[in-house]
Amino acid sequence: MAEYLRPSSLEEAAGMIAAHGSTLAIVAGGTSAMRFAVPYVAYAMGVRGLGMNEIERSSGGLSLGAGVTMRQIRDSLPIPALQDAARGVGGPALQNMATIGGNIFAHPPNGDVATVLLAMDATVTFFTTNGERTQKLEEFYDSGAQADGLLTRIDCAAPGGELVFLKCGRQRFNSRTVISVAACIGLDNGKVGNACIAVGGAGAHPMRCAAAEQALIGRALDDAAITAAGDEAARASSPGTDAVASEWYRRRMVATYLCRALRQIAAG
Amino acid sequence: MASGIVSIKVNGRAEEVVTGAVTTLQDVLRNNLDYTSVKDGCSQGGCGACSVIVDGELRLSCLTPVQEVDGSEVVTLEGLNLSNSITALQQKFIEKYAAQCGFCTPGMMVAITALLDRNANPSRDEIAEALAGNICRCTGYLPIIEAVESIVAEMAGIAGD
Amino acid sequence: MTKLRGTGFAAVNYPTGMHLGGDPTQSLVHATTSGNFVVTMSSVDLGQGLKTILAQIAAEALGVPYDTVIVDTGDTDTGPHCTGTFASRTTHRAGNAVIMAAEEARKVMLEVAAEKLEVGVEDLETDGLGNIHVKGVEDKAISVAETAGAAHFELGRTISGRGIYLKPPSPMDPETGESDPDSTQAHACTVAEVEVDTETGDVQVLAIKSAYEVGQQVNPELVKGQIVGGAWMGIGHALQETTAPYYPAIDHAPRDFQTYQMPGAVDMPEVECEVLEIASRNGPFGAKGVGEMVTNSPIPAIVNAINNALGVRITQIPVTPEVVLRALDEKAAGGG
Amino acid sequence: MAMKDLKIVGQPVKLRDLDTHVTGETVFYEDVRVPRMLHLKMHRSRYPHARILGIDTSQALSSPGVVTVLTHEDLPGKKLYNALAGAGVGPEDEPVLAFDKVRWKGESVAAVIAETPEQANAAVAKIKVEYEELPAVFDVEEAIKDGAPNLTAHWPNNHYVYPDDHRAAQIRYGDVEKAFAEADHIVEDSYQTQPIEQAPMETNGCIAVPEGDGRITVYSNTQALQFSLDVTAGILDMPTSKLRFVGGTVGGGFGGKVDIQPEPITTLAALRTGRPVKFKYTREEEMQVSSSRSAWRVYVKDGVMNDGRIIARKVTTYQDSGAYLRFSSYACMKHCGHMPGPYTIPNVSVDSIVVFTNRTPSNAMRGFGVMAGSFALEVQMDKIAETIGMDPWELRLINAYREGDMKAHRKEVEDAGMVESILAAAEMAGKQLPENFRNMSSLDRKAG
Repeated sequence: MAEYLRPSSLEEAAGMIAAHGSTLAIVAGGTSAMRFAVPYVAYAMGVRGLGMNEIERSSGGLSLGAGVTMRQIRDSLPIPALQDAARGVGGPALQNMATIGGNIFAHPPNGDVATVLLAMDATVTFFTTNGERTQKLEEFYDSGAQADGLLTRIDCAAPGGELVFLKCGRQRFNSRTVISVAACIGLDNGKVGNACIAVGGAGAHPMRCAAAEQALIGRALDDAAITAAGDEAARASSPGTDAVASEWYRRRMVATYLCRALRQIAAG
Repeated sequence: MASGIVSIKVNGRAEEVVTGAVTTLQDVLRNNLDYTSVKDGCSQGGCGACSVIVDGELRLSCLTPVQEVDGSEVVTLEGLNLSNSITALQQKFIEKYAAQCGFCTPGMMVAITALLDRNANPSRDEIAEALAGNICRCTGYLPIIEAVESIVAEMAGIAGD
Repeated sequence: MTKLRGTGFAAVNYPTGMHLGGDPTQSLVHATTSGNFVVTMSSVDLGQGLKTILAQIAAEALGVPYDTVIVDTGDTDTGPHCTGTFASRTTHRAGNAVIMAAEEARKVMLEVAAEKLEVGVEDLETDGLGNIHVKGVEDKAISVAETAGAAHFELGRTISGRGIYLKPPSPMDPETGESDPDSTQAHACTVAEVEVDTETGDVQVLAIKSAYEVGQQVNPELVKGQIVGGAWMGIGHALQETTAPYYPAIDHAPRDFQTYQMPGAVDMPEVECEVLEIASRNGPFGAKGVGEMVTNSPIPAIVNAINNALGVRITQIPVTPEVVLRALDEKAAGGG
Repeated sequence: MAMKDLKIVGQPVKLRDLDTHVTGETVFYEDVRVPRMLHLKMHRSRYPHARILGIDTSQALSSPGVVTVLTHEDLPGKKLYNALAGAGVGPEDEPVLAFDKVRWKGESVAAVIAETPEQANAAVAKIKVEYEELPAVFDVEEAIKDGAPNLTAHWPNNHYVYPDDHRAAQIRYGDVEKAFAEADHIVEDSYQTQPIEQAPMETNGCIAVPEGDGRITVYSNTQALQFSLDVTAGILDMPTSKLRFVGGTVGGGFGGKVDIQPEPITTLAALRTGRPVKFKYTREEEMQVSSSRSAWRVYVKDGVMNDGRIIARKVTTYQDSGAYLRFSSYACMKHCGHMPGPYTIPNVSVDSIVVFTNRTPSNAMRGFGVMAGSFALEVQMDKIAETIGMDPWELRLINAYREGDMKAHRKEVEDAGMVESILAAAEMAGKQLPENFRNMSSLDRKAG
């Protein structure tokens, strides 16, 4: 059984991560780590005591401590897409525990909140033994989701357009994710000015979908453009098969749900 | 902090647990302290049968390291039984036949208590959503929802008097 | 987004008792000296309310108040044999065993009361409220408690009874299948209304309406509890539940409640039910069994409703969203 | 009609255990407090089909906290069992602990008994089993083909053998082939169900406690106490007088607790260690290892007249038993006897066949043997209605059995209520039926 470590500062936590490497599991809310990581490692490091649960707002943007829970997102954030994503994670007890930081590291197809954060072009900040390091969430995932320290903070600017999150699940609440989509679309004179599209459950981690974004930028948000974006997203997806849904179904739902999200935005 | 002594208050009583290794709150409550209302339905965070209240917040004790609740107040159904506020809810459960095998019931009682603490007048949909983390394999949920609706209506009636 | 609605129904029958019989259950009943009655069994209550209905049956057969009946079950050192709680058998088998034991105990109780009241046994009746009185003469009476005390302390008699119910085994003829497999049959007809999303394949059950014919109900609220709980499980079976999602392959078997799919509280539609009572000739007070068929009737009703909504013929369960979409694809391609 | 003059039967008295359910004071087997309790965890097969070349428990035995490890060599009695052997069902085909082969992924191989569950788990991982993987078969119709991988010599063709060497439980009533030739329509289809988990909220488990006088008390959540006691005594070759089973309050069953899986090995562990031993299935074991509801494949062929009368029904069913028999031969007979459903059909032929595949053995679940039959027949009834262009309600009412009708297994219908149930449901659904249908009853016709 893993030895339980309780760092009292970020420095101490970063030191423990550096010292124990892959033999250490980080326990924030515990909802994933306690089941999938802690039983297989020598050290479990609890970070709840480090706080990191502040929500700060500045000029429309947000700075979220990595320990902010799903419950806090539901209760305190004025961004419906994030609230919707948080609401879909487990039941009330789990939402009181699960953190936004944990969601970024969730095993696919989970990671609904992270999918929205990708569509918000969020950045993540790690506290390492060499100090703070900030990078785009997208880059973090693209570089293999390797953390060299403790994830402390997620920052995002105000959404650059209409932001919608949709989740495909088999139950209305507390459903394992089949796939999820988040789209942030800025319309400029009836044409798509900027598009930020993310898909969850369609690969090893939530991913931005540049091809779908390109299919929209500069075009009117009409049926043809929406269908094209859906098709691109499905093509770019490489989902897995599990007990809940097959690869075939997931790929199809990526297109279906992205189209629904975009139509919702088009309808205003 | 590294001493391995965890101090918690359970149902109003101060307790100390000595452990250096990861130990779940569920294990401590059920097996060290004999609070057997804390059921072990899955130990995976999937069924809600082990639900308890930590510092006023509903939690799954099976996924909570006891070290993470050091200094906290923990309430199990045994603790709720000590207050009068749950009696009316329990009576509604009995009236509505809202339990059959009874294994999920302690977790349900705790989850409903937490719901009513947050929202004294939940709608039917809010009640159903609040039960999303608590699985019942016997009743089909409807009698449970009806029991909660009925206690809500009764509370509203009392408040309106 | 297209959502299509459909209605379907199904009619089912369900046998009571283990197939082909040979599944006995025993019961012992005895009075305490203060007039309570202990029903001793080793039958198992799974939550369906076995202890409750056995107490009701015992109270009815003894003619004593329900609250004075204690059901002591669940210990093989003290309880006589029960084959087990399955096959919709316990109400019927254990219920009949309890009646037999209770009637024997009642006979002694009335004999003792007759001796105390100095009348004939045939002149006595119980009021179900704890008294035994002379028929038509309310005030010529003795309480059950006094009777029980007198039996023990004055007359040296035990107010007790033994009961068993056995449907003799009926082997199946290997060639023709000729046999007497069941004790009685219960019946149900369930109507399901569904809405199907043709883009996602999601099926939402909007309503379940059922008529159940279960013989005499021992406890109508417990019958309803089975019907509602069974409707939920039937919805799960019809749409979601499997341990082999890609059957016959064994891959991707669920390991937890996140991956084993069942409807949630909020996915549950209203369940309307009407219960008919056509007495079983051999059931306890005419009761049949209800615990199992409640899952059986919603399943084909839901599948028929989906087929009705979509104009396809799905013949497998669970009807997952993927099954729906593949059926629609096949239909669009001009297939069956 | 319902009985008159009942005082308490028929009344909605409250459920007896509810008072303690709502306070959490109900005592389930696991809530019994026992001092010095040990914990049992099972090492299980990783393969669906493999020959066992060797089992090495030495590292597990020296693992911290381990008291003992049990393999097939430690069994005092039989190595193979079937729970219904006492009722004459055989041959006994299932290893208590695997020895020559494993036949499904998750099969019990060796039990570790340790001071804590964590120590038992750690030792389970240290058991080394050398396997030679064998080809496996998962489809019922593939399994009974010539040349399919054979699971066991007990079942040379991977199917159960009924008396008189029949491969199926069968019904032969009237002459279906003649009737098919006379029928206006032939309606055929096949129906498939998948394995389903009973998923009681309380997983299977027990605590076996040595009492000092040579007896063992087993606190169990079995659905059948004496049955579990008898089977446990039989497997361990011990007198039944040495065992006491205590239970009766169970956290849900649905058929999932008639299996007698944890009790025998836990009782043996208590005998060997002289200490109380607990064996509780994890949720993952409950999902993967405990018996599921069988998958069924049902072929139905009906001969139907233009007026809606079904004059012949032929059913061929394959029940996917999984790797061992358990209660499948019983369920298949029940399935067979249930056909042709709640309808009076003068010519019926049924073959129901138990097939063995390399999957988790199946067993009882709510509606055992009947659920898949009802599913297949009632979806088939809609196909018949569509084929002949008849209202599906009328089709069922025309064919529903009446009191006194002869069933295919040659027993007269008693206590009939199918017609009344259909009519009541039609009314609830707002279905308008013609008057001659509305006036039907279960007493209105005796089949000639």
